[in-house]
Amino acid sequence: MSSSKIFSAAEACRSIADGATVLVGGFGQPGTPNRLLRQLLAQGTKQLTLVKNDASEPGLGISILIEAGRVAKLIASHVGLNPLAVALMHEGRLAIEVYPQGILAEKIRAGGAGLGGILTDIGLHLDTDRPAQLVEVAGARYKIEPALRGDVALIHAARADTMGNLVFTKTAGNFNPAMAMAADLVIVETGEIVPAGAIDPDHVHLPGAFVDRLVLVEKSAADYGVLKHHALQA
Amino acid sequence: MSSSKIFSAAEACRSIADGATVLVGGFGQPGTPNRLLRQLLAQGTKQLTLVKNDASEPGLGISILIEAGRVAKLIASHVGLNPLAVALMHEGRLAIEVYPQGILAEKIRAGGAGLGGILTDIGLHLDTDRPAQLVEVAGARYKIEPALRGDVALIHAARADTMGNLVFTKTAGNFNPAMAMAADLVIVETGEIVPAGAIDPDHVHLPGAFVDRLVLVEKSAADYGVLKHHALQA
Amino acid sequence: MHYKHRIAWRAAREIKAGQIINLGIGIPTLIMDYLPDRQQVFVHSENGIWGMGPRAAAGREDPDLIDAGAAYATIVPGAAFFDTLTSFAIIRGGRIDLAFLGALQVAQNGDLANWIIPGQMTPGIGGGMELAQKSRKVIVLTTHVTKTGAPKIVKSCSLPLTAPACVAMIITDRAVIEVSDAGLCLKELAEGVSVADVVAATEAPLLVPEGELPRF
Amino acid sequence: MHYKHRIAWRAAREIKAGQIINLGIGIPTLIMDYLPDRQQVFVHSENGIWGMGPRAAAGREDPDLIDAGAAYATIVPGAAFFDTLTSFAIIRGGRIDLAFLGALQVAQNGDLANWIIPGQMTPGIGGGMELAQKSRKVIVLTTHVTKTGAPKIVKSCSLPLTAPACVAMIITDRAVIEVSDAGLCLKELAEGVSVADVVAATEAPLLVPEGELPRF
Repeated sequence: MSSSKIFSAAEACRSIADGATVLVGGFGQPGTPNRLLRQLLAQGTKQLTLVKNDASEPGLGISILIEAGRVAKLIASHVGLNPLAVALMHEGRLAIEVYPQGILAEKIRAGGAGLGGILTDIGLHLDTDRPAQLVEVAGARYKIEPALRGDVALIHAARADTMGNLVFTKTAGNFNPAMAMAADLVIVETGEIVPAGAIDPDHVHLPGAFVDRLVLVEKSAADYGVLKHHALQA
Repeated sequence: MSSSKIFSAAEACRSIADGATVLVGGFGQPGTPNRLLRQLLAQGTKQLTLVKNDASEPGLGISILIEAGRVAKLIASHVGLNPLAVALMHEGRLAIEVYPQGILAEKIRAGGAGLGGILTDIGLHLDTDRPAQLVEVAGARYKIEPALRGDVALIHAARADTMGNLVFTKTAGNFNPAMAMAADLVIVETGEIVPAGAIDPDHVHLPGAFVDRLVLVEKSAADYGVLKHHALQA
Repeated sequence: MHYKHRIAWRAAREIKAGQIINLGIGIPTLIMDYLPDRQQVFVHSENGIWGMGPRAAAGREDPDLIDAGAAYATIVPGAAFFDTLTSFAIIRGGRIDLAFLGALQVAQNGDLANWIIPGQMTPGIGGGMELAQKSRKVIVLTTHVTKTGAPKIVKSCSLPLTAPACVAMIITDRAVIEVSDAGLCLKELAEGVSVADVVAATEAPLLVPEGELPRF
Repeated sequence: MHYKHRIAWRAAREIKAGQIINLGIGIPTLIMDYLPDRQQVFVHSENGIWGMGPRAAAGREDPDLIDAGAAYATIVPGAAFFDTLTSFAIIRGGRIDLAFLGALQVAQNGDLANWIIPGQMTPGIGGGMELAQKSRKVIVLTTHVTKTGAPKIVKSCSLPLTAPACVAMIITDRAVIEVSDAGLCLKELAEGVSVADVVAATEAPLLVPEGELPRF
């Protein structure tokens, strides 16, 4: 906890090194830290391992980094909405590792909560390229899923106070709370920063104890607006 | 989810059988479902395994069941504030199993989240009567802590809506959210039940999907008021 | 009625008052239009909603409120929002009464394959594996055969499984089939379809009860 | 000043602006009265507070707001409440900069024993084990010897450990001692206490620097 947590996007992201493992919030566009991702693109950071639920859609979210060849590896739950990412994968230019969605979230949470991992029976029937470590507990078989942490987490919150307490909204929470617990450096973009005490302490979704840097962003229509192709036609 | 979740204390607790494992919310008195515990006392339920952070204090919380000889085993994190429980333990009339506080919470959460357990390095140095199952993951040693579920969870919430969505307050949340995920039958006492839609969906601490029965309670001063011995003297 | 809507309409009749349901991508999302009583059925969406309503009307979209397929959504009174961790705790904790999922293949023992065609379609797993394995009841909604006419209801899945022995019922454009300990049991026929049509389009053996079958 | 308050006052001087601290039961709770700048130090309480304030004034208690020792508490502006899971994720995730804990014994390598005297005192573990093992820095606040005069700073703990090699500093009613790779190093003396007094009351060997030691 530094005496002021408020940074510009450039200041906040400057220390993100090539080759870093970066946890990125968001499920589709809601909760995706688009402004911080554009900063990574602008500053040229490369050889990244990104962890995000999905591969975003072309031109949006983490796809701007994937398209620019900055991503060596993507750890996700599905990439179906991004044909560019799938094509790069088939060309061998993007490594993709997929997990069941809730198990990916649990691996990240375990990292954040200082656990070594979790035991799960999901996907026990699968042969994957990842050799699974199996254990038997109370007569049942489980797969060990090791904890997953990032060097950095890029988070989008609806609102923050100056202490770094965060509030998420609607379906824009998704992976953000888990990821904000699980990185050495936690950078949060938000459209609104209010004074300490302005958020009811019972309404805080993630305490500022986890948050290192806050970036106030203007939410552009292109990155944060309604995507017409997912809307009903009038 | 039944069509109405609202029950009297007697109706809600009637199906709790002798020998049941019961998860009980609360850290000290805040968040402790005192009214539901008094119902268990009144209806004579016995040979219980209780899981609570602490043993409560004499005359309060779960201590009323311990004192009446209804508790065969207590799984807790500490029992220091209850000399009656400690005495019963030394007399061999109450089995007590203790875990580090956060690990107890994680075991319960694992049960609620459909996991087999967690891996932790807390207390690796200890010899306890419980033989630990050890594993090595990514070069580090961890103890397997199996998931813990209850037949029943007794929960105290500050407010609920008719759908069972719960709001906790201040330090009265504590173990309640984890326990409300981790039992086959989840019974919640609360001082206030509001119509569906009256709680902002972003302010719900635990979704009603986990909640089976709601009991509206009057919060008596004796069970829910300020305990003078923990207050500063005027 | 388009066949997808007929499947969704028939599927909605399997929902009981008070149930928590999850609607997978594709045909299952259409069930929203046929819910028996919206006050009594709570729709879970794995991206963080309990109490999801219909799709948002044109011009009424909220960029922060989507369903698991990225379409703009709405909520009903009494809904709750939560993060991915809580959402999948609901699923893996066994609180989903009924999940409707799509399929690439279903086997006669209820094995489900719907997430990957190796070397061809690799969108990833998403939430389907956990829904298939942990929901109290899984109903598959699918076309009876593939676009090239190959049967999707098979003796044994050739594709990697989403979850083993998880499917309780299959509703297709041609039939309603129950998965029982004795095997697949033909329960209903779509209008204009004969028992022989269904048997011919199904690789797995079908138990066909005597007498006239109900139509849907 | 009572010795407990002197220990707490001295301990507070170890806190840096911007740190997240946790105050264990006993003497550590007294630090709250001596915090350098309340706006710049955030106190974590394992029962679910980040931003705890002083104890509640008489008549101003809230039955739902206690500290980890069950005393009625207050909060400062910018505080957050959360459940036990989140609270211990903060601890085990390494977000506590500085934890002040009590002790039954501390060994020369920093081993801490403070949770059990087998067959005698068995209150249980509470949150101490996780705080001791995972806080970035642990400072022990304790009387230098037991009520019967036995040393608490020992070569090797005879009591079961809370956590191995976790203590960085020991502040007692007689001295401030640092745990270093070379062993225990005497850094400061309480008013009216001599080096010889401290060495005599300490079972573990002490490194004593040349020259006058600071007083507190």
